[in-house]
Amino acid sequence: MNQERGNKTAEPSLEIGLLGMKMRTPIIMASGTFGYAFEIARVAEFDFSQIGAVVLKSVTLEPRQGNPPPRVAETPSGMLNSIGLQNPGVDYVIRRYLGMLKNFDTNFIAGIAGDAIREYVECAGKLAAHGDIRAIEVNMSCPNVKDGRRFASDSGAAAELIGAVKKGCRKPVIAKLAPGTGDIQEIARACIDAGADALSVSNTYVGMVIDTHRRRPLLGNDAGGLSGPAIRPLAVHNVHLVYQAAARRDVPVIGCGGIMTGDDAAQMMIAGASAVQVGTAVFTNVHIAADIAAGLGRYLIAQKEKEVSAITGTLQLNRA
Amino acid sequence: MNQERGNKTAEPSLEIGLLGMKMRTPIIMASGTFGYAFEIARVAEFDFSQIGAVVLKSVTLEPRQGNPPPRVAETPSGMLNSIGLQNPGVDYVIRRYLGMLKNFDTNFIAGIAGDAIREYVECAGKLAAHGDIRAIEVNMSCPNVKDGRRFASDSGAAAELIGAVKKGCRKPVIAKLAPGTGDIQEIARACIDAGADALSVSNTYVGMVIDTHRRRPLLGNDAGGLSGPAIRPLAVHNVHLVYQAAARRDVPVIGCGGIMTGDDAAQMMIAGASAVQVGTAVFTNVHIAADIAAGLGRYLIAQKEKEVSAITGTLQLNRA
Amino acid sequence: MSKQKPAGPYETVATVIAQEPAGAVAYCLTLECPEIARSARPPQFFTISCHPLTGDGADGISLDPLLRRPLGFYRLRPEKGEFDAVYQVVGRGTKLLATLKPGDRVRVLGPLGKYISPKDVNSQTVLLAGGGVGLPPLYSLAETLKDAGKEPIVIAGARRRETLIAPTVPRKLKRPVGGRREVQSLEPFARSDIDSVVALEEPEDGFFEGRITVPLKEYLEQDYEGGVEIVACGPPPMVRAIAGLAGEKSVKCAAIMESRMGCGIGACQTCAIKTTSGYRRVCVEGPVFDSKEIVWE
Amino acid sequence: MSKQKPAGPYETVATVIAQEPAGAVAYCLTLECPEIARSARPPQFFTISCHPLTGDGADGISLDPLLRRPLGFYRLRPEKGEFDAVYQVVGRGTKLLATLKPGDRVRVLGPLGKYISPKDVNSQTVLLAGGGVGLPPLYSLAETLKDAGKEPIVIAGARRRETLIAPTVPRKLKRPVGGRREVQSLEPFARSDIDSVVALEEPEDGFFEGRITVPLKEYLEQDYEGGVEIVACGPPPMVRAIAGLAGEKSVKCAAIMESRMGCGIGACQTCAIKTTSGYRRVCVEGPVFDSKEIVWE
Ligand SMILES: Cc1cc2nc3c(=O)[nH]c(=O)nc-3n(C[C@H](O)[C@H](O)[C@H](O)COP(=O)(O)OP(=O)(O)OC[C@H]3O[C@@H](n4cnc5c(N)ncnc54)[C@H](O)[C@@H]3O)c2cc1C
Ligand SMILES: Cc1cc2nc3c(=O)[nH]c(=O)nc-3n(C[C@H](O)[C@H](O)[C@H](O)COP(=O)(O)OP(=O)(O)OC[C@H]3O[C@@H](n4cnc5c(N)ncnc54)[C@H](O)[C@@H]3O)c2cc1C
Ligand SMILES: Cc1cc2nc3c(=O)[nH]c(=O)nc-3n(C[C@H](O)[C@H](O)[C@H](O)COP(=O)(O)O)c2cc1C
Ligand SMILES: Cc1cc2nc3c(=O)[nH]c(=O)nc-3n(C[C@H](O)[C@H](O)[C@H](O)COP(=O)(O)O)c2cc1C
Ligand code: FES
Ligand code: FES
Repeated sequence: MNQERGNKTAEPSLEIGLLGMKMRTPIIMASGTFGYAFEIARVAEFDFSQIGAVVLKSVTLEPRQGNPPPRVAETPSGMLNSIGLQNPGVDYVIRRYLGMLKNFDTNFIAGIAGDAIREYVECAGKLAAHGDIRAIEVNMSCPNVKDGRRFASDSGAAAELIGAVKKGCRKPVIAKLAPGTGDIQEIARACIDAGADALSVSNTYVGMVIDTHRRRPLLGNDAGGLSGPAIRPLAVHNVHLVYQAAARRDVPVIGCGGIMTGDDAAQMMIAGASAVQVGTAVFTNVHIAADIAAGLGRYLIAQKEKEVSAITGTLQLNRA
Repeated sequence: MNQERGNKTAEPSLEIGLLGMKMRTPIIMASGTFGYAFEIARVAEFDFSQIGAVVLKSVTLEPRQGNPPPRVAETPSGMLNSIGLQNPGVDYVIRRYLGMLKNFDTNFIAGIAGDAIREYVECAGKLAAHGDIRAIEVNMSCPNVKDGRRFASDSGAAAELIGAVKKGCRKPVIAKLAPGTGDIQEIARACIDAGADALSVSNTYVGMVIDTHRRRPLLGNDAGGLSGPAIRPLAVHNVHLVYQAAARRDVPVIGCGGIMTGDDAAQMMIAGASAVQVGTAVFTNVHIAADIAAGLGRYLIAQKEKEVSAITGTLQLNRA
Repeated sequence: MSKQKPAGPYETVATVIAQEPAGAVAYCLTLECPEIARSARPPQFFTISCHPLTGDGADGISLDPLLRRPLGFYRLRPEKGEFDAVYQVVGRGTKLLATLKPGDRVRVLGPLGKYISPKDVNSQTVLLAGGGVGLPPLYSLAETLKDAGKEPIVIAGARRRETLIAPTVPRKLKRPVGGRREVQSLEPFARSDIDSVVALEEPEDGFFEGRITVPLKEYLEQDYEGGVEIVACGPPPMVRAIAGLAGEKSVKCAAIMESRMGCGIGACQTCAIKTTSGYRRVCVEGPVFDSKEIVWE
Repeated sequence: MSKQKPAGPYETVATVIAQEPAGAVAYCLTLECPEIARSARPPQFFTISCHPLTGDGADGISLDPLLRRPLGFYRLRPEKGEFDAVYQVVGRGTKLLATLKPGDRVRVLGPLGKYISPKDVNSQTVLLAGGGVGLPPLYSLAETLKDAGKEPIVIAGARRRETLIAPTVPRKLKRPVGGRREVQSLEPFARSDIDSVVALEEPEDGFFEGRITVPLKEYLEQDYEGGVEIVACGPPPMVRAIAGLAGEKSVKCAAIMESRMGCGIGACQTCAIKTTSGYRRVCVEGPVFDSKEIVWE
């Protein structure tokens, strides 16, 4: 089969292996912007074939009603969100949503969040037990809940959390880091030491938009997380930093932040990402994964590369 | 005089007092984007009347040649720069440039940078001795020089630096903080304790753009500092955080990051800034200060405020 | 129309056919997009990219502003594969929409949200009350109701005649109200032989004086054999006032709600508004809500 | 022209008068901007905002891309207060420029940088060598030199005839070169009765074959009574090749350099390029440099 394909066409392969998953592309839909997959799958002729995996919206042990609206503020080339982890709780999600996943031909990663380590662990255990969940992504850094950034800003707390989740679950664990909260390389190393199987870099950046007319923050929750192309240069830099820490340990990095095009995805991979996550861009085009995959494919042809994985971490510094 | 003006017109006043300077507007031209003032003053009919003050490009004790080009990479709604503090050194600047300042009707603040505390102190002493320099802004955070962020990321180092500069110079000292390097409130408090007379919040955010064709960073120096509207929501949030730490101590905050319009300036001031700095926006319009001032004036009229200083720190949180 | 459940929403590229001023403050945009034109049912909506796409690819030239804007349907022409949307310029996105010209291509997602199916409307008479850019979606809704044998009556409110989205014409009302038989009516509705009255805050001949609740009250004091209910669409304070009056009179009222959106399709929880049963998504559970369920803030 | 030093650069708003394709790969933009049209001297340049300004104010609608783009002057019409600039679509900014239409207003800053004053040119003959969008600025420069009594000769290089920025016409050279008297010449220069020859990498009748250095070498082998020097403008590798040849032949060569810019006016040190005397700003010390001083990387 594989050989046949290899002979038939000179098209480069976008396929990668990640955490035991076989992914048709390195493109992962980011947590929180793709719901539980069925919402967007309703779009006519929606096609999962260019989506390597989906991270489901972060789930908590108990239902959460989320933050008061407005929950979005547009910013130059980006947006702030303050959803506040609204979700119906892990049991409901498993009972009502996960059953649908088998209809969609891709890999699924569960996203989890919480306040206490115990919540994370219990949540991870329940989700990991589901046959269609291939890995657990630990959202260590939600800017929209009280104390939400603690696990991502203190390497001790980070290690404790990841270690606990890892112990309580038999599927691969991805630590999703947060930016702007101290030395990201140190946190990355702590997560790796604690057993993280991969690192997602990264979540949103905390920001605020003020409605000058009312002299109040535009968001109901005052501050929110900045995402979209505005943060791309920051995210690329952080991916590169974390890759320097993680590559030596053979832990894959998943790059995330502002990816809209194949070139953006290539930047992330060259900086060190084995795969990329796409969030906000879905709001501009639900079929964005296919466009990004096509762009990546064209890029590989131009670079005469046969495999997308060949570009990971190939950045050459000018000042090296 | 003042009374007469007060009677003649219902126009709100943009005048503020800051560090002993009387400023016609709260708009300060940020360091590094306005050179040593004479370059932009060459523009026909250039008008300083809407500029409250100018921070001159950061000066170092010895001349610096700066970083290899390219030194700018455009990013979505922003730009990275990696100038690397190119400047002819403090003695040359004093001898050749500062003499021209008296031709320009505004206040001047000297920006200083360095590697060792001794350099900063010596530089500050020389500049502060100049009659046309009203204050010293300490760039604690240049992302474009080796170890450039150390002073801004470690509250002990920050305090040591500011304390030393303060001791060595008889003019007010402004500490210019850097974002994304730990707990900005803690650094702010350390600077205040060490004697900072004001805080500028903040400098650029470290980022990277990769030229995928060559698989190299686009910037000659690999990484650079992100500025422009892309960072505005992050800067507004940081200004608000620092204001919470500084207001109690009566230390004014100067807001900086992505300001393009009067509304942007108002956001910063409502968040807690006594004055604002405008950098990248100058590249889109050298007369931008006049536009921002006009916008601020219209805003004050709409808000029925008589004095621009009345809006500083008036943010009401939704979740308070 | 077929009885099939409308197919899922479409993510596609539409072509601008025309763009014309609509009244003094708005624009009417005509898009060619057969998938959406054929499947949309009022008061569903769609989202549209602010920047036209570039010739060669799917991506726009500029990344700012980033998000798509939600708009309702004014007129649907399924047979031609076209539809019209009327919008007001309020911020940067709509300012950019106003620069679109025939031939430009835009990214659209729709139809989105719930629609009002005439067969689920129990009353024979439906008072469609609204203002501003809330009126155009009421037009396609009125047509649908009329086609299904219902009696739609439109009640509009505006500050001045000039701020109305459509011109007015004198019309003899089929169902006189408040002692008035001949009033100024909205031209598009009149052309479809649908009654409409307008309340202006600055009084003028042929118009009701005051807020929209003034004529609405008059209508609610009449008798309707087949029953009456309300659909409200317009600026939030107006919708709230209408809902309040409906509550007082115990008349059923559907409120068409607005909210800032991310995905538009139920995936992100961005568009939540507060209801008596918790946060609900305008893009999926709405835009139509029973006004009794809205927790006004 | 007056002998006064040109006034400082102007920051102002220009109006788009026209926009036409220039060859197969470029556009010619005509701007009305009397201040700049009257004070600009080749090969100075100006910077232009990518987005047109909105009707009501000074700010554009979109903040992306943010920076202005530097462009050279093709034709200056000081008496009409207009000038033309020719540009190639290479990225997002120039893509946006290509959407400008007559009546649009854009923010401009200029004229910027140093110019070549004919009286500082010691040689009687000046070989203006370049390619791509480097040719249009050489046009205004050639006119200036000719007006001052110098002999400008243009040498162009391109891959194919189709990638030239201007059409060619047969012309009898005033000063035959390499045994050729009649060649294909660039139409705008021919119209101004200025000699030009073109080298194409894909051979064709009436053209030199090969890189631009092929005809340049021929020219440099001739004798020039009043002396000869070179001005090079075009893609960096071409400028470098020209500079290299000039160095070999010990002919003075002015290289017009490009660099990414921030302010365009000397304040930010963004546009630095490496020279034998350290980093130099293209926007102030340039865009014209003595090619001997450039440290090519
Ligand atoms: C279901 C629905 C249907 C709508 N139908 C119409 C219509 O037919 N005609 C019309 O003129 N307007 C309609 N609106 C409102 C329209 O979407 C906003 O006026 C528009 O998004 C404003 O964009 P802007 O960029 O000009 O404003 P900005 O203030 O610059 O927008 C900033 C952000 O806020 C969002 N936003 C601002 N105002 C609103 C609002 N009132 N509702 C939702 N999002 C908003 C924008 O989409 C954008 O993301 C509808 C809104 C919804 C939710
Ligand atoms: C003094 C000078 C005169 C010029 N004259 C002309 C001219 O007459 N006609 C013409 O077509 N081009 C000219 N150029 C080049 C022109 O400025 C670039 O092609 C243009 O800026 C590309 O913008 P973009 O957004 O399409 O490309 P992008 O790659 O999207 O631009 C990204 C950023 O890089 C900058 N940039 C990219 N390429 C160049 C370049 N070659 N030089 C400088 N900055 C660049 C852009 O300005 C922008 O800030 C000149 C450049 C300089 C410095
Ligand atoms: C509306 C919205 C909701 C999000 N919710 C979550 C979430 O529940 N869990 C999580 O880990 N990340 C969440 N994120 C962050 C994204 O997964 C992603 O890390 C971030 O948006 C940066 O990527 P982008 O620029 O491609 O959007 C959310 C982002 C957005 C915009
Ligand atoms: C080209 C460039 C050069 C800069 N040089 C300096 C500098 O020398 N010293 C300094 O303190 N800040 C420097 N900055 C940072 C600005 O002063 C300002 O803090 C930052 O750009 C954020 O503001 P903005 O978004 O308005 O540009 C520079 C910024 C730019 C864009
Ligand atoms: S906008 Fe995403 S759920 Fe409604
Ligand atoms: S572009 Fe700012 S110095 Fe040249």
